[in-house]
Amino acid sequence: MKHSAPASPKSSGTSPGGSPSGLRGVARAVSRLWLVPVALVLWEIGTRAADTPYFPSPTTIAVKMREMWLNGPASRLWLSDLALENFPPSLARLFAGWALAGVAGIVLGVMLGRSVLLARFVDPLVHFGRAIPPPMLLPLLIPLMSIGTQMQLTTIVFGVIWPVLLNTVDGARYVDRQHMETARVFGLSWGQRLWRVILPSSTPKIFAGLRLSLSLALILMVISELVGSTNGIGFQLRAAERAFDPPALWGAIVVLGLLGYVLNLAFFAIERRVLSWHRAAKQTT
Amino acid sequence: NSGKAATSAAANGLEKTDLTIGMLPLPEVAPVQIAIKRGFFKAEGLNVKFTIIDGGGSALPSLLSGGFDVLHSNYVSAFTAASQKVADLKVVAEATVATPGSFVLVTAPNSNVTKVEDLKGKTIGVNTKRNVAMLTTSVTLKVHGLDLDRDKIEFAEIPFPNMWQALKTGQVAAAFLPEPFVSAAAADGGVKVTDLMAGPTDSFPIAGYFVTADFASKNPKTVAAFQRALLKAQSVAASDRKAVAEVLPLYTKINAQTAEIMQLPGYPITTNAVRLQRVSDLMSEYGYLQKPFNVNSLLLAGQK
Amino acid sequence: MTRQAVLGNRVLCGALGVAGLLLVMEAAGRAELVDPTVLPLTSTILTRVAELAVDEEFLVNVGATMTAWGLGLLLTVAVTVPLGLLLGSLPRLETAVRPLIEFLRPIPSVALIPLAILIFPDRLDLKIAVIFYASCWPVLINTMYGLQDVDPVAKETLRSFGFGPLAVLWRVSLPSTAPFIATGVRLAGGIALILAISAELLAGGSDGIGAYVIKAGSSPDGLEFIIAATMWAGILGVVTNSLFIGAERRLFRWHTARAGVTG
Amino acid sequence: MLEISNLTHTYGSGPSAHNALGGIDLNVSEGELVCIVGPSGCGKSTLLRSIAGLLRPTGGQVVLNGAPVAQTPDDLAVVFQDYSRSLFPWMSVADNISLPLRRKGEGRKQRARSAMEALEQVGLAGAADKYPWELSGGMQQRVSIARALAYRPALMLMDEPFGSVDAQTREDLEDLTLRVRGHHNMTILLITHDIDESVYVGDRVVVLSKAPARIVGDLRVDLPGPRDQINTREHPDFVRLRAEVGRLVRGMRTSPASAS
Amino acid sequence: MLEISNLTHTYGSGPSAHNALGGIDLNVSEGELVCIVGPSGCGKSTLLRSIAGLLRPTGGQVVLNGAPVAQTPDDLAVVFQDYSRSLFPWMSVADNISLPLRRKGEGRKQRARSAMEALEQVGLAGAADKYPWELSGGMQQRVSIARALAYRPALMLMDEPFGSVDAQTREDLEDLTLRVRGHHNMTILLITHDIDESVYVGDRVVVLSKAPARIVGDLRVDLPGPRDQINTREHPDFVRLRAEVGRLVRGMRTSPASAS
Ligand SMILES: Nc1ncnc2c1ncn2[C@@H]1O[C@H](COP(=O)(O)OP(=O)(O)OP(=O)(O)O)[C@@H](O)[C@H]1O
Ligand SMILES: Nc1ncnc2c1ncn2[C@@H]1O[C@H](COP(=O)(O)OP(=O)(O)OP(=O)(O)O)[C@@H](O)[C@H]1O
Ligand SMILES: [Mg+2]
Ligand SMILES: [Mg+2]
Repeated sequence: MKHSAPASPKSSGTSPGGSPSGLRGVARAVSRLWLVPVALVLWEIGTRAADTPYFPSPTTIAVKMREMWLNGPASRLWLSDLALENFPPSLARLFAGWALAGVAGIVLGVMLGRSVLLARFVDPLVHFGRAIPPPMLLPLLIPLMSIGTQMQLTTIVFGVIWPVLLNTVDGARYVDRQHMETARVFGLSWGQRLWRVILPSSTPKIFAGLRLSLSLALILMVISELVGSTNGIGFQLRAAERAFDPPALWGAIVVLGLLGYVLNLAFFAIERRVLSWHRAAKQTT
Repeated sequence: NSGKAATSAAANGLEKTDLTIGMLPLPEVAPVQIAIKRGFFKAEGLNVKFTIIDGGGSALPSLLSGGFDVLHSNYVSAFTAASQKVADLKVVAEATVATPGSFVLVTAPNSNVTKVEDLKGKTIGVNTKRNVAMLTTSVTLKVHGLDLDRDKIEFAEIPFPNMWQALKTGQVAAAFLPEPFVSAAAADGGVKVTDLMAGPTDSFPIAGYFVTADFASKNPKTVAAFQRALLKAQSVAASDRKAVAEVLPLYTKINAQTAEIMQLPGYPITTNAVRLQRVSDLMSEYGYLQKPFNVNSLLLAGQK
Repeated sequence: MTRQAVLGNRVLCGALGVAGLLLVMEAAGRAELVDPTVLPLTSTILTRVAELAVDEEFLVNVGATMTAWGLGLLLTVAVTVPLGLLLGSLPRLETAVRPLIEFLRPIPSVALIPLAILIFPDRLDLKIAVIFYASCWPVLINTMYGLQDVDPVAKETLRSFGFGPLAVLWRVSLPSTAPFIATGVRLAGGIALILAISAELLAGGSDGIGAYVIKAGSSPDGLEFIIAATMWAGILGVVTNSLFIGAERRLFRWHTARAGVTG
Repeated sequence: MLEISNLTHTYGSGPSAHNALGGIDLNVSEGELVCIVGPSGCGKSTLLRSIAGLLRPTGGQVVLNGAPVAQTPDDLAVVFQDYSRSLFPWMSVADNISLPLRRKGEGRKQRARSAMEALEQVGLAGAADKYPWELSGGMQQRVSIARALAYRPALMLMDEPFGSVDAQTREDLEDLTLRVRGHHNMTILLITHDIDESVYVGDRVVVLSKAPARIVGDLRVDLPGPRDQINTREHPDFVRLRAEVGRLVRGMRTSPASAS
Repeated sequence: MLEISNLTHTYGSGPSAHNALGGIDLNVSEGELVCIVGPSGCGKSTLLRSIAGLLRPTGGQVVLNGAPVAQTPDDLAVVFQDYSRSLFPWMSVADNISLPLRRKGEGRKQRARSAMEALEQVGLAGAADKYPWELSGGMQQRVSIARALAYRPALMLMDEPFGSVDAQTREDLEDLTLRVRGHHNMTILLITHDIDESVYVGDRVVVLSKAPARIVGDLRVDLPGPRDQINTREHPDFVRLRAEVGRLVRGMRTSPASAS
């Protein structure tokens, strides 16, 4: 690493010397994104050379996507009715499921991480649940809840909670002994230990889990829309598959990828803020 | 025995003797099992193995990539794929046509849906959208004067093994069920609303065996040998219910008891272009195909 | 047995936890909170689970699934850990590759399976490829996050003795990240199992738990077997996980001891 | 206030077991400042961790204000030997200090004031908003002292608290400790390697033997009046005591017991 | 061998920037042992890290054997102030020591032998198979000294290496350092807070001012013959030098510069 000095949390994020000039912003964007056009060109060349209907070229996919989702009026950001009908419900499911799983995963994770006894009783159940493929839950879910939102959310939560849970358990369990001892010695209350010591010290791991589960949530969103759904990106993906329409199928895949990229970018921004102490503290020059 | 098969294969001049067939674990493909069990394939010099698949549509890539040589698929999927030019397919043989009572619209006991007209504003369970289940259900609804959009009838995808659960818990008001699920539902109080294979869908062709056009043109003798053996088995199955019941446990979880009472599908011994065209025509009528599709392009030279 | 002995026994505690849940579920079924014709009684399912344990056909299927699982996971670890170390220690490369990674990560393998079949006609290859695609992410992300967690003083120590970046990576970053990577691998283990079965479910095949489930789905009585097979997926998850845990406990004694975690 | 009787501790078990404490008996009365010296690795930190309830000793017991210590007792502060790992890297220096004060029921403002005051006392007024990893070793150590002092505990355990600061700062901190102790009637146990320091700040100096640690000397320090860096250190009693402690510590290193 | 010219370093930027080194000029010739003393937080560790190439100073340069230091120079060993974090918890003590020896091309057996020897020298022969976290603070510090000594570097940088051990062990380690230095003609920079120690082990004592650190004194220590804990410390030159260093260090604390 060639950074001249560890940035303090206050000055982190922006480059030294205040706001980046336009030119530097461009340079940064280029350094971040140069591989994208390269990959696109390679993809185009590859698919054209292969010339199989299941692997349409990116341009074909783009045309199809435009036709499906981007032929609306400018006032709606060009989104078509089809897009407006399918994207928002999917996103709502995605966020609701992810948030629920995140909260539940962190809460349960801290409990299991800190209570050796509880962990002993519950551990097998956790790992049992973790290994069950979400699509195979159907026989258990149908009798217990109604098809639609309830079942979709359950599927998403069930599928994405594990990375958060496991990473939180790990983070909470392996808090530096000296930190826990300090907390004990100074008689920090249960809540203080949780909020001031255990959680901050586990945040790096929790964030790793949250980041993993964010992408998983997209995947589970698709899976949850495969059964009993009438709209959504996953529903469209399934429909394209059924209609043997590879460009539409790939279109849905690309949307998922783009969505994942944007979500991760946002997540990354938050993480940079929350974990600034961590980066700075662990930086070597 | 294998030595004999090899010599006869050489004598027949087969281009390929080892075949893999991808098929659903349904009563429809009983003839394949009969042919394997009774050595019909062997006699033709063929060594046939089968792989269980989950759906003709999702297994199609396997046919294209050479994972399977022959694919058992419902016509709706296959015709869609062919008309979309995703795959260049040929029908080797018809697998099944519907018989009365083998595909039924069912409701739970005590349901307030007793006739098709009651389905207004309701949700109907099908195993897969855009397949034979949804097509024949739509046709039946239309026959009864219902319109999907106007009467707000929806379809929900639910796998067959879970359909009864969904019916009993009221997730769907009615469900498309094939045999042996129909018999099982009836045994638990399920109510038949209507037979789906009547009128325009009477003796409706359900599924067939497909190869890629490329395979067909490269292996004409193998394909012919396969057809001969299969047709022999088809006629056994069509005439001898015991023979079917015998092989079902070999590749399905249908137990002997159910096998005896369930309604079997029809096993045609010819490939009938007119019959198949009916499927294609209904598909274009109901918007499953963007433009009319002539099934002749799927037939092998000898079938036209 | 004394209370101490019970509470101190990991296996026993776990078994008690499972038994407790099963009892509650059975009671709910018996009290008809859930219609037993809709969801079979827990005891019925358990009978099926036991039947499957001695069902040779099923065991062959389990073997097939686990083979794919093992090979897939092996490939994942062998490729992803070095890759994660590389990306974690070369920030420039990481920045360049990140858009691609973040684009690829959320693409559901269920959508990719039909496409993957075209490239991998062989079922085992397909399963391994799909497992790799889905389970590499936890390993990759955890490796990269773990690298950020390495104590800078430890790294500087080795640097000061004149070791190059590679040596620092190998001798400090890797061992101190190892517990974090292990968590990633453990996560990946679960995902790999899910994907092995999902691939069998979607692409079919002549063997594997997923193929068994498709077959069971051919009949209305199959539901119990499907649920029982699902239970087996869970049991396999518990078993493989405890293997991982056991290995971790051996390998990372230093990690546990430093955190002051007992047991 | 503190009664330790026949305290023993063994780390691990089997052939690799290590017997760290070999039966310690020690009484400390309220307001006393007891210094503990002994060879490196003898078991001083182990003793301190037992008193703090951070370690369950394998034998004997610690009684604090009449009650046996099982959990970490109330109203206790510890300055850890490994100070850098005992500060929370995710909090600013001021937050590190004021966090424990919540328990004392101090309000937000009051806490900030106490933290600032403690930081000034250790000469770090300017570092309040920094993070621990932005500080030098000695500064981190002073932050952890400030945290303990601001807490004003009834019992304070200090494990080589002044090891990483320069001579002048060290003297200031010694005097600060004495002053705070006087004001708030704290009981203090202080582990140190500096024999002069032990005599200068201690009311008593307890000398431990090599592992397994036993008490080989318990000297009362009766130096006149308020202590003072220049005069006290020149006092003949100081010189005598220091020599005596030195002899005891040194003696331990060559005693037959050390062969184990 | 070491030439430092106008070395400056500023941590961070903007209003929270901290100027740690304010222009250091220092030449050290081969085989010399230079002690560096200065108030806590002045910039000693920063200076040391710049020499080790672990930190890119914001100004000036460090030239070692004629070549400017950009990367970590060859044949260097550092004893870190934060010894507990510089030992690898996943390795036994012996492995911690023998790891750097790989770079010296020593064989497996030879490495084990060197490690054992170094451990014996620091009085930890019995701890070879333990893990760092099974050791007391002082023992950990000695392990990290042993690691540096076993490496036999041409240049050794020691940041308060004897801070956590008892007086007797400290003296032994001081003598050990002097002995090893003599045998292998090492150049050593040693940071310490103990003024006596700086005079006892140093050929020169360099005194730094408060931040931003500048050199305010550079005293040559010309004590006769091989040093000896009893006689040297009683030598009048020793007493004089020690007082002088003491004055310089103390002076710094009250100089106007410290108000910053
Ligand atoms: N990573 C950092 N970020 C910001 N400031 C730092 C950082 N490291 C050190 N400093 C500041 O630089 C100054 C000098 O630190 P340094 O560690 O060199 O002191 P030192 O002389 O070694 O002190 P001590 O004797 O206490 O170890 C201190 O005031 C400290 O606050
Ligand atoms: N976690 C542990 N596991 C095993 N042995 C340990 C552990 N902690 C300490 N010991 C051993 O116990 C003995 C006493 O350790 P302790 O930390 O109490 O020494 P100390 O007197 O504080 O030494 P120092 O002055 O060097 O800090 C040491 O020999 C050490 O090796
Ligand atoms: Mg100690
Ligand atoms: Mg320092």
